[in-house]
Parts: sequence; C-alpha cells; structure tokens
Amino acid sequence: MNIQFDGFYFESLAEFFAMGGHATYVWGAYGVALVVMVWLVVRPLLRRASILNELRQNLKKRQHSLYEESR
Amino acid sequence: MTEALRTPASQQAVQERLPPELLPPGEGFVGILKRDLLLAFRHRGELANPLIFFIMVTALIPIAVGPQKALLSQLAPGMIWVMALLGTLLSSDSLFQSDYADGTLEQLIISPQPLWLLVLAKISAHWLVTGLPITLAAPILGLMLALPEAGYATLVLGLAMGTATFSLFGAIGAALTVALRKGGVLLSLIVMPLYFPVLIFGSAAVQRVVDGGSAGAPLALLGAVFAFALLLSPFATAASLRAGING
Amino acid sequence: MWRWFHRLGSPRWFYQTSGRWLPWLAVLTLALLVIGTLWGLAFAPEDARQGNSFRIIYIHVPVSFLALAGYYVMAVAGAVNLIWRIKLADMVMTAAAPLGAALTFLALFTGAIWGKPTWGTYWVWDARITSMLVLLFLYLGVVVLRNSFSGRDTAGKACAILALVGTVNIPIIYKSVDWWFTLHQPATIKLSGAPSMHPDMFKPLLVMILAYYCFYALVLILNTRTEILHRERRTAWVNDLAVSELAVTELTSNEQ
Amino acid sequence: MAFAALGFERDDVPLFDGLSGAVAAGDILQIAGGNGSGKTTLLRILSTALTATEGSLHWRGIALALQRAEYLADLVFVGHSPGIKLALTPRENLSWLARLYPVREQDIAEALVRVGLAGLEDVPCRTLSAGQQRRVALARLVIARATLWILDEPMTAIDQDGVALIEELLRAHAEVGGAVILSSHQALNIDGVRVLDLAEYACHD
Repeated sequence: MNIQFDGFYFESLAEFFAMGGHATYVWGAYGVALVVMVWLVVRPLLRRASILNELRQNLKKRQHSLYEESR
Repeated sequence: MTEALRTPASQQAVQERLPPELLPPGEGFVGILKRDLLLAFRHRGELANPLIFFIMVTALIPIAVGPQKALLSQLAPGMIWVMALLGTLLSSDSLFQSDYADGTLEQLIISPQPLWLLVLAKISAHWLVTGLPITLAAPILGLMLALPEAGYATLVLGLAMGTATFSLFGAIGAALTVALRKGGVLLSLIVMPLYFPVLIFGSAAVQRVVDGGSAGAPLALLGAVFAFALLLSPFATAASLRAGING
Repeated sequence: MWRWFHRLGSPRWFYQTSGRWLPWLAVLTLALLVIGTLWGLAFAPEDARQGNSFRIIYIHVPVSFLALAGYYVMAVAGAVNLIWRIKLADMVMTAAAPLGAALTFLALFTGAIWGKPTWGTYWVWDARITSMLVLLFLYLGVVVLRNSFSGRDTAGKACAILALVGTVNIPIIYKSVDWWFTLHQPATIKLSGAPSMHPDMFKPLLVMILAYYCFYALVLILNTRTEILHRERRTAWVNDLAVSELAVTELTSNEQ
Repeated sequence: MAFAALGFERDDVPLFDGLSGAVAAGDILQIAGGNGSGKTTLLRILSTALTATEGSLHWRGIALALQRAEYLADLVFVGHSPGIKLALTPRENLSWLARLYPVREQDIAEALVRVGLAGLEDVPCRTLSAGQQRRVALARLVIARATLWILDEPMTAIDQDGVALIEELLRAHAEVGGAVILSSHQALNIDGVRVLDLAEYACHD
C-alpha cells in the first residue's frame, strides 16, 4: 500500500511513520504540541460554558423564588 | 449636594492661610536614609543575618563538593557570586514590609517629597546594611574557597556594583509583594530573571582575571547594568508601591 | 476622539465584534496548521545531517517566536491598562500571560526533544534555550503574581508594572546570555540562527509561523472573551446572553 | 479643598459615587457612616493614597493633579495606624517625619509635651501604650504647618482626656484658618462641625 503524491518524500506510509528512526522524537514533539494546543483552545470554551451555566442556575433560582413569592 | 449652612460660631472672617513653602527634595532623602540606618542599628541583632548567611552557605560548598583545592578554586568565583545574590535576596523583602506593617509606608507615599527619591534612600540604606558587608566579607570567603590571588580585587569591585544592582532590582520585587502575606518566595521568583545578567558578568569578570585575562569588558558591562538598574528601579519601585499597596 | 477610544475599550463591543469573525479565524488557523504540518512532515526533504528529527523545527521555531512576541503583547496590554485604565486591556493581559507561559514551555519542550537526537542530550545550555528558560521565569513571575493578589485591580496594575520591567530587561538578558554563550563555547556551531535552509524546507516554516500567529490570536481572543464573561457576569447583557443561549439549547434539546 | 462627584469601585463593586463636598478655611467636616461604608477609602482618596474611579479634586481652586507636591506639603494624614516606627523614640519619629513635611520652627520636645508625652520623649515607642503612640501621631499635627488635616478615626484607643486634647487641637486649628476632615463614630462636641454621611452616596446593587 503506497500512496504516491508528487513530492511525497517518503516511499511508503510505514516509512513516513518511522521517520528514519527518529519516530519517537518527531511524533513525541508533535504529539505534545497537539495536546497543549488543544488544551489551550478547549480550556476557555469549558470555562465559558461553566460561567453561562452558573448564570442560568441563578436565573432559574431567581425565577423560581419569584414564582414562590407570587403564589 | 446640600451645602450645609455655616453656623454662626465660625462666622468671623477666617483669613486664608498661606501654603507653606516646599522643602528641598534632598531633605526627604537624607531623612529616610538616616532613619533607616538608625533603625538597622537599633535591630543590631538582625543586622548580621545576611552576612552570617553568606558566610555559612559558602562554607557548605567545600563540605558538599570536597576540599580539593583545584576544584574549589575553579568553583569559587561563580559560587561566591551566587551566595552574594542569595544573601541580598534573603533580606530584600524586609525592605518595605516593616514600613507597610506600621503605616509609615503610607506617610512616604503621600509626602510632598518625590517618592522615587525616598525609595532610593531606602534602597541605599538596605545596600549599606547588606550589600556592603557582603562585598567586604567576600575576600575571606575567597580564602576559604581557595580563590587565586589575582581574583580578589575584581571580586570586591564587581560585588560592590553587583550587590547594589541586586538591592535595586530586589526593591521592585519587594514593592510589588509588600501587601502580600507570603511575599518572600514570590519576590525571588519575580526578581530572579533580572539577576541573570549581573551574575553572568560578575562571575565572568572574576573568572577571566583568575585565568590571567583582563576583566575590563565584563566589569564595564556590569557597570552598565548597574547604571541601568539605578535609573529604572526607583521609578518602577515607586510605581509598584502606589499600585501594590492596596493588596 | 476620546469617545471612540472608550467605545473601543468597552468589553461588550469587543465581545460582539470578535464573536462575528471568530469562526473565520478558527477555520483559517486550522487550515494553515494542517497544511503547514503536512507539508513540513511529509513533503519537505530530509535534513542532510539531522535526518528527519529536524522536522521538529516546524513547531519549535514558530512557538519560540510567539513566546517572545506574546510577552510584548502582554506588556503592551498591561501598559494600556496602567495608563488609560481601560478594563479590556487588563482582561487581554490576564488572557495573554498563561497563554505565553504555555507556549514558552512548549518551545522549551520541543527544543529539548530536538536536542536528544541531534546532540545526544535533552538539555544543552545553548544561548537560545537558556534565554527561553529565562523568558519562562519572567512569564511565571507574572502569572504567579497575578494569582496571589486578592484585589483584581491591584493585581492588574502590579502585573502590568512587572511585565513592563520584564520587557525592558529582555534585551539585556538576551544579550548577556549570548555573550555568556560565546564566552564558554566559542567553537561550537551557532545554533540560534535558523540554519540556511533549502527553500523546500523553508516554505513550510513560513506557513507554520503564519499558522501559529493565527493560533495565538485565536486563543488570545477566546480567553479574553471568557474573561469578559467572567468579569461582567453581573451585568444585564451577559445574563441576556446566558438566557438566549439557554433558549437555543432548550430548543435543540426538546427537538431530539 | 473641594471634591466633586467622587466615585470609587473596587473590582467592579461600586462603593459610592456622586459624592461631592468641600471644606474651606476654618471648617471641620466629619465623615459618618457604618463600617465598610467607605470612610477610610474616601479619606485615602482625598489624601491621594488612592485614586478614585471617577470624580475630581481641587485644592485652593486649582485641580489637584497640577499641584500635587504643593497640596501634599499642605496636608497631614493620620491613618488607622499611628504611622510611627516602634523601634524609635517619639523624638526620633518626629524628626524623620519633620524632614518630609514643612514644619514649624517650634521645638519637637515642646510639641510632645503639648500632647501629654512629657518625660517620654526618649523612650522607644515600643514600650508606649496604643493611646500614647497615637499621641505621638497627634504631636505631628502640632508641629506641621499644613493647613489641611485628614484624620482617620483619631479617637480610637484614646482615653477621655485624650479626646479633650484632640477636640482642643481641632478647635485651635480651625480658628487659625486650618481645615479638618475626619472620620469618627462619636459626635464631637465642637460647634460648627458639618457632618457628611456616606450612607446617602453608597451604592447597593
């Protein structure tokens, strides 16, 4: 199974992953980079969701208590 | 805003008082310098702490590394400088801590005297009490660490400028962490990067002289860093005090 | 002019405008990252001496640029907050500090990994890596100082001053580390400059640098937006936002 | 001293706003308000230790920002803590403070006697009681040539005749054209004291 693009440097996909013996270093670096970058993007989104949820809880509670008082 | 009516008692014409004329700026500098030296003198016990620390810690090295003369003399320049750095750093956070605690820091901040000048006075007092003794004691440690004869003059000259720069940069960290309870560790983290150039040039100067070269270049560079710190630190410290005091 | 300047500084205005073109930036960043990585990993020729391990350069160099550039972004934001008291600038600085620290760590980490196959050890006291280490300390100083203050306004001012002092000292530290490096290892190759690269190797690097600048902008804006929500959570527009989002989610949830 | 539309916010929590007022020669203005109503904050704003979020300060009709040094030379601020070094003696404390502010030629010892610290001039302040330490701070008022006094809770830790001393000092200062802004819980039995209640300007959201 070898996919030939023009200019694809490696003879085969398997060799691509082997990286000429430096696989652990290259993929290690890229792997860690990927993890850090994904975490950098995800963290604010999670925090944003938790803030909005918190606000919704308060709003629900306030509506609920208003509803209690009006009854 | 309801302007309350003036009650009759203070009705009689109260003449406007003339504003007092300003004191010369140097006045505050001398006042604070003398006060801090007097204070340091009152706490004589604490006065020696940085010095004892400096000597004691340097004595650890031969114990840890082994007493071989060749090895020690190779380590000596760098080690003495690192110990001098730690000695000054240790005493830096007390620079403003006591003033903050008893409220005198507020008096400095709202005094008509330029704050950066008062801060410079405090830093000078701090250097005279910690930096200078360490600089003078360094030759003794040079002996302990088998520093070759050639290195002593450069060591003392370098340390004089180096410890002053440590005090100057240390003051910025002290001002930033003055209102924090456990500011000590934070102070060293904040200030450490600023010490790198001083350490590099200082120990390189002594190393070069010991190896027979001339220490002109590193000492000149160290002088430049010292001049830069002298220019930057008082203003940065004054700004940090005004910002950091609310905690 | 002043009105415009203050309107620019209003967090709400920033939130809405950035909200509009954020998705485009995200798509652009992703595209650039994928293209650059594939190009660098799969299509660029192997380095004669280092073999394929040199491909780590496609992460290490852009991230190192961003780490340093990020510090200046943080310092400028701090200065704007210090001088003109614009709250938004303080929020940008709060977002930039941890981001910069993470990128600096990434630069150091990839540099270390790259060092192993090339020089045989993970850590080598080379000028560039040492300066990067100092930069990391500068970042950590700001991040730790930020968290140790209880009052947020004082924390903002104190960190701004520390960032400015750091910025002023960076050139001195970098020069003194270079001077120190040439002092101790004058003979070895000069690592700091990117080795004169074969154009095929260099093109993906440019793409990656551009990709990382977009990535930095994307994450900075994302973090700033979250910081805005956090600080303005008591205001009406944030609560309306929460409610409007609630309606959307309820709509979709009862559709299933 | 005139302050207009002062407002202060700490971390987006507004303390007070729209606060205006003035104090002229011979005036004594007492700031009243419960704990946490911002009394100390207001006094620290007026003494420039803290900058207000909005509002302006004018001294002798000129904006404060233009004449900071002149204003501060004309001001004495006594905060919660007496602001003296405990390791030094009252005489030493007054002498280093005297170098910061323009003071009367009047001898420091005389001022210490006036505030009832006769015989204690050369005793380390550490050994003095809280009340006596506060009197050292009051001695600063005696020797200072400043027109405006800003005192934060001067009556704390002061015994009965200490209170009388303070009131006498205030009265004498007002008569010679001085101005005083002070915060205190108890009423002062000096006539002509205007009261500014912070409750009117507090923000409760």
